[in-house]
This record gives sequence, structure tokens and C-alpha cells, in this order.
Amino acid sequence: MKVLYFAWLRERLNRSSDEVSPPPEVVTLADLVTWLRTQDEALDISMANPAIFKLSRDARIVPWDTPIAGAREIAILPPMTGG
Amino acid sequence: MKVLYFAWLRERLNRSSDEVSPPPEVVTLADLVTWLRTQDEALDISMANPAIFKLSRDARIVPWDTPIAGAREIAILPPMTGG
Amino acid sequence: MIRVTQEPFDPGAEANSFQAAHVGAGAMVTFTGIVRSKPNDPITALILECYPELAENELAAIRETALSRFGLIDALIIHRHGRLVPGETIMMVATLAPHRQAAFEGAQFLMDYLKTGAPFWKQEETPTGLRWVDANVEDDTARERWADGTSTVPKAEK
Amino acid sequence: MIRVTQEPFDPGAEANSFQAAHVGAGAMVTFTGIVRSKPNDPITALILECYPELAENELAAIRETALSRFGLIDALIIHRHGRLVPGETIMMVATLAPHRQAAFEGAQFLMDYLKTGAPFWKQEETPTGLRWVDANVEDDTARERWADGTSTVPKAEK
Repeated sequence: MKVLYFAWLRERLNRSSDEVSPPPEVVTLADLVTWLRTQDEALDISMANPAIFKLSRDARIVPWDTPIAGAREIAILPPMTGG
Repeated sequence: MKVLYFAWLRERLNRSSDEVSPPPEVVTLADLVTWLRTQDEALDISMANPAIFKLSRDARIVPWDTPIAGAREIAILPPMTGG
Repeated sequence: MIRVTQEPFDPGAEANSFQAAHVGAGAMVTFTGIVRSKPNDPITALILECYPELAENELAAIRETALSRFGLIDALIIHRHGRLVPGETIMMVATLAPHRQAAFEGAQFLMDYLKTGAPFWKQEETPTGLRWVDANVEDDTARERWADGTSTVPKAEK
Repeated sequence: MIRVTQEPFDPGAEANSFQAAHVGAGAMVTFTGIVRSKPNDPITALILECYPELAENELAAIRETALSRFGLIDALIIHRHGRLVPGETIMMVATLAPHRQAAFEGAQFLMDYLKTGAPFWKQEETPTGLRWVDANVEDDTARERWADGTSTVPKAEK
């Protein structure tokens, strides 16, 4: 499963994506974020205030409690500044 | 002094303007309308509901109690439908 | 800028020129009014009567009020009169502001005033003849929402 | 129509084509966002990062919601990404409706959602380096005013 990082999160991690294989107890996107934070200190610090981030699953923004089963591409989205 | 009529008021009167010389007791635009209505039955009937009309003095919309002294051109304006 | 004209105009080209004339704007809003023929009540034309001198004075005053009230960088009003067929552009307003909210509010303010405060009168040409368009009570209501102490546009006389 | 692109576009020409493509509309509103350099805090460019697949999906969903919620005849969203210099057009929305109120509200709704719900991230290029543009609390507030039962756009997760 691919995880994408954008904007200042991408910069702080020094990469735009990871290829990950989360353990079976990771069921939802929220679980995935929790697990990813245990794997990477820079990500853990960057997501100290998780409420500001949105998540997408296969290029659709979805709630944090969405299951990850079958997902190809997850993205962690810092606050967006479009328009 | 010239008095202009527009839209359906112009049509009902069959003319777009009058050249008038009101008597000295006509001080305000409201007085002028009252006096004009005594001079012309079609105008009197058309203005049975005077509150819907606006008035202009020398091409500026003004309150009904504005004096007419020195005015060159007065207009009686049915409800406007611009935009 | 204010323009009261019988000539057609190109709203996209006008908007582009208006935008290009000002640096420092972050937001532009345009409104374009279009002659509309409803399938169940078709018209062949819309005929706009105008009192041009008064229109220019009132549009200029409304524009000045919008500029100061909403902190606009500029505002444009173009209004046609004469005979227009369905699909033709009747009028446009455009506002330029640092931010979007001022640009939107300025444009809505101008439109709400134009609807009942500018000396144009619409007549519809239908297969059965001409008919005057009634003033819309909703338009008076829309205009009244701006009528508080900060507005210098005169309120409707009683 | 939705377009997410790195290429410049001509907002006036886009608005004219959009207007011409539909009969029966009485009102068009456009919003254009422009790169802005403030005299007291100049920037040399605005760099927009984008997640294009997500942007296309979210813009399409927001557009569909606006069409049905406001009874729009059509809605257009064009959004650029990449490096843009001051004065360049970042994005535009346009709405066509029978009447002005729906056209204005539809355009404002689209803008309020785009500001915080579309995957673009702005970075300012200044004489002293690059800096990310902070998400604006006012933009979240603007978006929330539309969040009642009639909206099908998902609310922000907690």
C-alpha cells in the first residue's frame, strides 16, 4: 500500500511517499496513522496535532474511521489552501 | 420646467414629456405631482398609488419633499426594472 | 467605470481588461445578466427603456458607495438599453478586491441596487405582443438588506 | 466542467464559452483568483502543489453538489497548479442559473469549499525564501456556513 505526503509534511519527511505493509491489527485509516507514527519520529512530531489533517483513500477524502482493506493509495493531507 | 414620463406612464399619457409652469404655491416635487394630477385625468388615474413612483430633479433621484425652485427637468419614474 | 450604451459588448473581454488594469487585486467577481426566453413562456426580445442622464448619475453614485463600503479596488458597471434578443448580454458588473468576500459582497450590493434603483424599464416582446415587466417585490427586499447606517445610498422614498 | 491544469488559461474567454454553451440562463457569476503581491510584503511567485487525482474527484463532487443544491444550469471550475507570478490567474469558478441569487450563492459555495476542501497547497516565493501559506481560520468558518442538512458535501472530520 502506498502512502502519500504533501506540502510541508512531505518536506519535513524529505520524501513524497512510502510503500508500507501494515500489520493485521491496522484496520482503519486512523489505525494506519497511529502505526505510521510509531515507525517514524519525524512523522510523529509533524502529526502532533492530528485533527488538522485530512486523509484520502484511493483519491477520495474519507473519514478517519474508514477501513484500509483493499486500498491502493492513502494520502495524509495537511490543511489545504486552494482557491 | 420640463416634466418627463417613462415606461408605462409615458404610454398611458401618450407623450414622453410636458413643458409646465406651475403656480407659486407649488413648492416641492410632491406639490408638483399633486398639481399635475389636477391638470390631467390620465396622470391622476395612473398615479392612484403614488408611493410606487420615484422622482428625479435634474437627473438625480431625490425625496418627494425636495423643492422645485431652479429645477430644469423633473421626471416621474414608475418602478424600475434594471439589472 | 460606468457605461450606459445601446451597443453590444463582450463581457469576457471587458472582465479581462478590468482585471489587467489593476495590480494588487486577489479576487474578481463578475455578474452577467442575460436575456432569457422560457420554453413555456417564450419572448422574442427584451426592450429596455432608459433615462440615460439619470442612469449615469445613479450608477456612478452606487459605484462610489460600493467602492468605499466594501473596500473595493475598482468596480465596473455596463448596462445596455434598446432591443435585445434572447442570449444577448443585458448588463454586467465586476468588482476587484484584495479578498473574495469583499468582491462577492460588492457585486451583490451593486446588483441589488441596480434591480430597483437604476432607471431602466424592461418590456418583453412576445408572440402576442409587448408587456411591461413588473417590478419584483423580492428585488426591493434584496435591496433593503443593505440599508443600514453604513450605506450612503439613499433609501427609497415612501 | 472541471479542469486541473498547469497551463495558463484565459478567464474571459472561458466565461464567454461557458455562457454561450447554455440557453435559458438569465444570470452568470464568475470568480477569478489572482496571484497578489502586497507592497509591504512582496512575493515573486506563488507555487501551488496539487494532488491531481484527488483534486479532480473532489472538484467534481463539489460541482455536483452545487448544481443540485442551488438549481444551477451549469458550473465550471478551473484550477491551476505549479509556479505562478503576481497578476496571473490562479483559478476561476463560473455558475449559470435562471436568476441571480442562485448564481451568486452557487459561486460562493464553490469558493468556500475550494479554499479548504480541495487538495492544493500554496507556497509563497519571497526575496528571503519560500514559505507555506497557512490555512485560514476564516475559510473554515466560511465553509461551515453551508454545512446543514441539505448539503451532501462531507463535513470536515474532527
